[in-house]
Amino acid sequence: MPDASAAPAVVHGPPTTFLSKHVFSLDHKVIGLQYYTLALFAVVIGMVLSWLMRIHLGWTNAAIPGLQALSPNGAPGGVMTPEYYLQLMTMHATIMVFFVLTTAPFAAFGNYFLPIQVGAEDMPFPHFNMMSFWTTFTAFLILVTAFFVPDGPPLAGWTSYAPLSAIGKDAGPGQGTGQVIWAAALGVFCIGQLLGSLNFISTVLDMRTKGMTLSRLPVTCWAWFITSCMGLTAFAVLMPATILLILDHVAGTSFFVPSGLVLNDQLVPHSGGSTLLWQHLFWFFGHPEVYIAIVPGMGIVTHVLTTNMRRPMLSMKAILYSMWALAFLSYMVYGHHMFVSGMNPFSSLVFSFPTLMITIPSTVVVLIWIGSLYGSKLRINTASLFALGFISMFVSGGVSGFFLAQPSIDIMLHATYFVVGHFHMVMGVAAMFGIFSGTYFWFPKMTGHMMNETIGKIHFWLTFIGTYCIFMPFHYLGWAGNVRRYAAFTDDFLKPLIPVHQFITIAALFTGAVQLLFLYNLIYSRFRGPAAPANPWEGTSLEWIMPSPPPWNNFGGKDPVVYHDADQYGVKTASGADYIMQNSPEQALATSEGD
Amino acid sequence: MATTVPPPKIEILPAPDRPGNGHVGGGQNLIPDGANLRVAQQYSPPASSSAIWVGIAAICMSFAAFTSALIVRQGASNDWRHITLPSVLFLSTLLLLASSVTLEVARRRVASYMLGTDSHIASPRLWLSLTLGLGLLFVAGQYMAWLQLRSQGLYLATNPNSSFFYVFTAVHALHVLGGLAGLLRAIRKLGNATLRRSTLDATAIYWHFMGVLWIYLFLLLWLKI
Amino acid sequence: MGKLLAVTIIIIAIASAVPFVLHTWEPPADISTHGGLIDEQMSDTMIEAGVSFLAAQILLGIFIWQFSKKPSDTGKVKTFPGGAKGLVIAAIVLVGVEVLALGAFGSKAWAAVYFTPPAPDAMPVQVQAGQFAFYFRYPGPDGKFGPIHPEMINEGNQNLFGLDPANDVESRDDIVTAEMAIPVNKEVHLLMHAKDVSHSFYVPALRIQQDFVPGLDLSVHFTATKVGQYEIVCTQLCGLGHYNMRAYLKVLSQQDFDDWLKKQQAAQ
Amino acid sequence: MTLKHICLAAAATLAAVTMTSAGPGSGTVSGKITYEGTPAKQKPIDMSKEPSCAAKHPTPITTENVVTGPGNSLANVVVYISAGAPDEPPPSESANFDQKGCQYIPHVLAFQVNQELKIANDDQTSHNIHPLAKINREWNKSQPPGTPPIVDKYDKAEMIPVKCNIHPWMHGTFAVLKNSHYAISSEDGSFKLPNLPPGKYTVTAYHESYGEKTQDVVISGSETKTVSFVFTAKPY
Repeated sequence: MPDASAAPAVVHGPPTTFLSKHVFSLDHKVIGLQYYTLALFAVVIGMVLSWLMRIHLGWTNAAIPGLQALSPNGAPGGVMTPEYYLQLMTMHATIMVFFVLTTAPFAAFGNYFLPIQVGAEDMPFPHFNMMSFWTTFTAFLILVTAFFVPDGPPLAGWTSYAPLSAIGKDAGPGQGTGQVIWAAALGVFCIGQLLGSLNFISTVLDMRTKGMTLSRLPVTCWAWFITSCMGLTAFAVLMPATILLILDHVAGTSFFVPSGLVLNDQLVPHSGGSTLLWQHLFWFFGHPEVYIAIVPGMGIVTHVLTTNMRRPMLSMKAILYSMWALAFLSYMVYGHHMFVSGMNPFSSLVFSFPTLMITIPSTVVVLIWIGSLYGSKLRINTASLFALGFISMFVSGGVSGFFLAQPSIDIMLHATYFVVGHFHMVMGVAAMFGIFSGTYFWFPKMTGHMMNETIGKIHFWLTFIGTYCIFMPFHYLGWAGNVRRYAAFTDDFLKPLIPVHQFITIAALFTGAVQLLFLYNLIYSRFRGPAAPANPWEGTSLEWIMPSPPPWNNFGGKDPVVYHDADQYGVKTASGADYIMQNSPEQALATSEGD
Repeated sequence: MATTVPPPKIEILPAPDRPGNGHVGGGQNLIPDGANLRVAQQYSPPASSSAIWVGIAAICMSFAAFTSALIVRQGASNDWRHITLPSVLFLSTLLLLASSVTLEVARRRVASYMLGTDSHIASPRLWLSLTLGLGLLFVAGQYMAWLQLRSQGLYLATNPNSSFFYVFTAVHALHVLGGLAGLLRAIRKLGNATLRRSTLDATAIYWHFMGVLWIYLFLLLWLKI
Repeated sequence: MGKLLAVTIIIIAIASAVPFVLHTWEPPADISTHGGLIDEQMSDTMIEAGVSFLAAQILLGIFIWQFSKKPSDTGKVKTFPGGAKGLVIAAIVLVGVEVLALGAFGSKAWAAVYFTPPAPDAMPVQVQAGQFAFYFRYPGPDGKFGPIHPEMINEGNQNLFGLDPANDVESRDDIVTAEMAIPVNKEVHLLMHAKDVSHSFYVPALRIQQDFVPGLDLSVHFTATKVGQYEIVCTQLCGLGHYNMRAYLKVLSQQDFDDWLKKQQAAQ
Repeated sequence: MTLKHICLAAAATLAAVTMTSAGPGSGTVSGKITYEGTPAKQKPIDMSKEPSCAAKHPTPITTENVVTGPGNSLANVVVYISAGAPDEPPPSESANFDQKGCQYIPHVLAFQVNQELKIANDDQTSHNIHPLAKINREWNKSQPPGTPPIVDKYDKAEMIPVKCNIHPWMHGTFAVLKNSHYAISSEDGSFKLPNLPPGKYTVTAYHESYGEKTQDVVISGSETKTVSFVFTAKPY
């Protein structure tokens, strides 16, 4: 059993100055909020970029007012140039994947609630934790500077396939300085996430309070733990890749650029590099990254649902093992991104089967969720609505995996909007719903104020319907062979599809605008929302035993002692409550379940 | 110095039954469990001693990626020219290995100091500083190796083998510098009697790992696979 | 509100499935000999995926409808009959069998495309992808492609393949075109060369998509079975003109093809 | 007398000077550009990738890097005074470069250092203008249909190959020159450099495929000197 006296390696006192309280804080809670704010900034930028892209795709030669001021070369007279479209696309993807989907559900909520839920005063290495945020923040700044260099951001997409990404400015606008900035930003980002993962893992391993055995950890902790294990290995592989890419740019090495390439009738001064090397390194990171984005969401949704269903999941073990299986498989399947990349066709098959296998753990999780709904006393609130929406989105995005996992079908659907629809549904929207669910669920704890439920519900309904209107049609487009990453649709077989794009654009503008409700709710409730009780949702895990918001040292200096797992819902107790907090020695009289 | 260290009140704590807590590396053969040690009653959380392995795992992943890059790149085309490694590398390798030995000695001295059998803080500090010095010499050696290559006209971009050589040695040297920072920290903490066994152990594990990693890289670059 | 959510989910699920059922948006009709297997595979997968999609969404809807808590509800929570074990086993067995079947049949389709060598009498055509156009080369009467000299590539004078007819005899009769023409019902062996960055060769009607890998010349082979004009598009992000990178594929009768080739040769 | 007046006066005198130099006391260099040997056959350009442009050319246009006329005459040769004449301020009117039917018009555009350069897109498709400048700043801008012309200028003399990154066959040349004494040989290979004040000059003829040739010439008073250039053409 873990030792209760395990204190952080660096015990830090209460913050004294404004700087140490809000800026360079060692407090995991403040750092969590900092991550959340960063993600909020990033997601706004990313969303505006997607708006611009959508408008361009719907009405290619339409002048977008004000865009010329933003980028005279990118949008002469407000009409977006093809390269500017690709540059916006690259930045949209990079910002969303790294600075929203990785930071919000993992770094933000994880930082805030992981130490609390294991009953610790803080993470073992608060200084690393602080560095982790500020490195990530620096990475974000570096990335954004790409907008302000002469040729603008890179246009090679978030996958930045070599040699397009490695040759330099001759390959296209933004492929010089912009691409180097991009690579540098990612390299720095990796450092931040490695430090974070290190902290997360040792928090779970070593900082658990008395009685908090591994089997009693709330599912969210497991999700964050699994995610940090993936992050530790994935980002450790991306960083070398970015280093080599930068060297190809600035040092004239040839890691990724083969011989005999010709641009502008000039031989490219590189030789002997391997094009596929980048793809292998990138996707070895890239596929786990997808799960880094979604697994925390699965944890949050499970946590929110158990609380609101007033009953434990049918089998928490099944969910945990499934998440582990996902994490494990994610390293064996990255090749399915390269079916048509000229890999040995046999290896395509080798990668295809584990990819198909991924559907098994995913299905297990979904079935456990749905099965647990049966006979529950489901409470409908914004948090649970988004959690249920997550399940629906996860299913919708998941089934398209059936197609893309098969090389033979990938021949038709690779690099089409079918893929775009697939990953937006499953790692974009689903993860977002996880973030929303977590926000509505934990906001009272984080700020001490309740969020406005009415606005929250409106926000859910419009977002839920809106996102389906955006991303379902993507699948139809892909099915008809609509190629992705096109700045305009000039091909005869694509022209008939433009109306669909216009529909999507309208839906996107609408759904994006709806998010202003969320922003308003967030800001308004932060200051004007009614005061939140310690345990508004009648939850059992340790974050609910402390006041809202928690004091700087979480449990007021004395470590809680844990007697139960976090799933003591739907039980009969002397006090008449249908749940038992993890830290209460009280035993259930008899589970009120039939069996 | 030693006199400034207040002899703390001794109370025996049971060593908790989980990994870490000064039971890593050379720990066991120094201190029997539950022994009456100055350190035992304020062992650090084991966080550092398990985190160090987590960190090492991450570093291993990175160099695994580098290695696969090397293998793929080598097979990618026939422009691979094997470079003969600068002779100074053999020396710096020895230096790094020696530093591991001196660090182990230092750890024993620290232990015996904490045991109270040796009341002089000077000797452990000396051995730690020795390790630090050897580490610095190693980095200097790497730098000299680069100079030797330059003098042969082998630069970063000259051929893939030299590219990888510079990348590997540079990245490894950075990690070594990190280890040196750790050693400095340990020396400082030893000075003001706040050094925890687990801190020193973690630093030592990391430092030995640097040695192992270097041997691996050295062979990778030396054996013309 | 739970009931409303239940209804919404079910409606959305069904509405989403409708276009696939009605074939509102379809890939262009298959004109290749190997495409049949792929189409079969796609429709099989569509059925399995569609069923599991609808099943999951509707089940989700039903349970939300049934069990979203009414204020009055003070009853006990019940457990799903069969419990977790049933569900897990169902998931593993059903989905397991499903994906294994898919995988097995899928590999058959894949093998048909990639594991069969081109016929010895297949007609060789070389395609070079560059920013941002495809160019094609036919070996000419001597049946040999002249070597490519990258340093001699000059788009200004349309020496697109960097040929050196002055020194390479094979190059002199090579026929370079900007559109691809092939005879119907004759196997074509397509040799793929990338001039600058990664590109891809995608002809939906032909059920062919293959990347160009710089520094690594790949090849695909196929047989077109229907005369007509089709589009070749690039599907691998290759730069600012990516969206505009395309060429036309003309499938002609043997007679028309020979005439076309003569005409092109005259124009060289 | 305000500053304005001074400027006006200065301008007037300057104008006067140029007038006189352009007057009867000035000579002319004229001549013909020819080639020997067999030039490479100009290949037809297949624009099928860009249907909107292909439609504009019922008979496919050919490449323009070697344009010849009757009697071995060579067109599109830039003839200019490379030495002997003083650098001149740029004229006020702009040099216009059009993209019509996925073709650069003119194929060779000569203009002066710091002279305004206007690039227009008359097509229904996006173009990407990429002047491969070595001495000047290299840039690369796309121009969607219906957008205003790109306006730019070059501050150093240079022969700049121009290409469209979207349509690989579109190639042209910018000849950025120090003074106004230049001409581009016409279909019949003839050119004419008028208004040369007396002096010793170096005449340079530049052809995008055949490189450049120079000759010295002395102008004394109002005479017309004939200078001819012969380039050697290669079949491949």
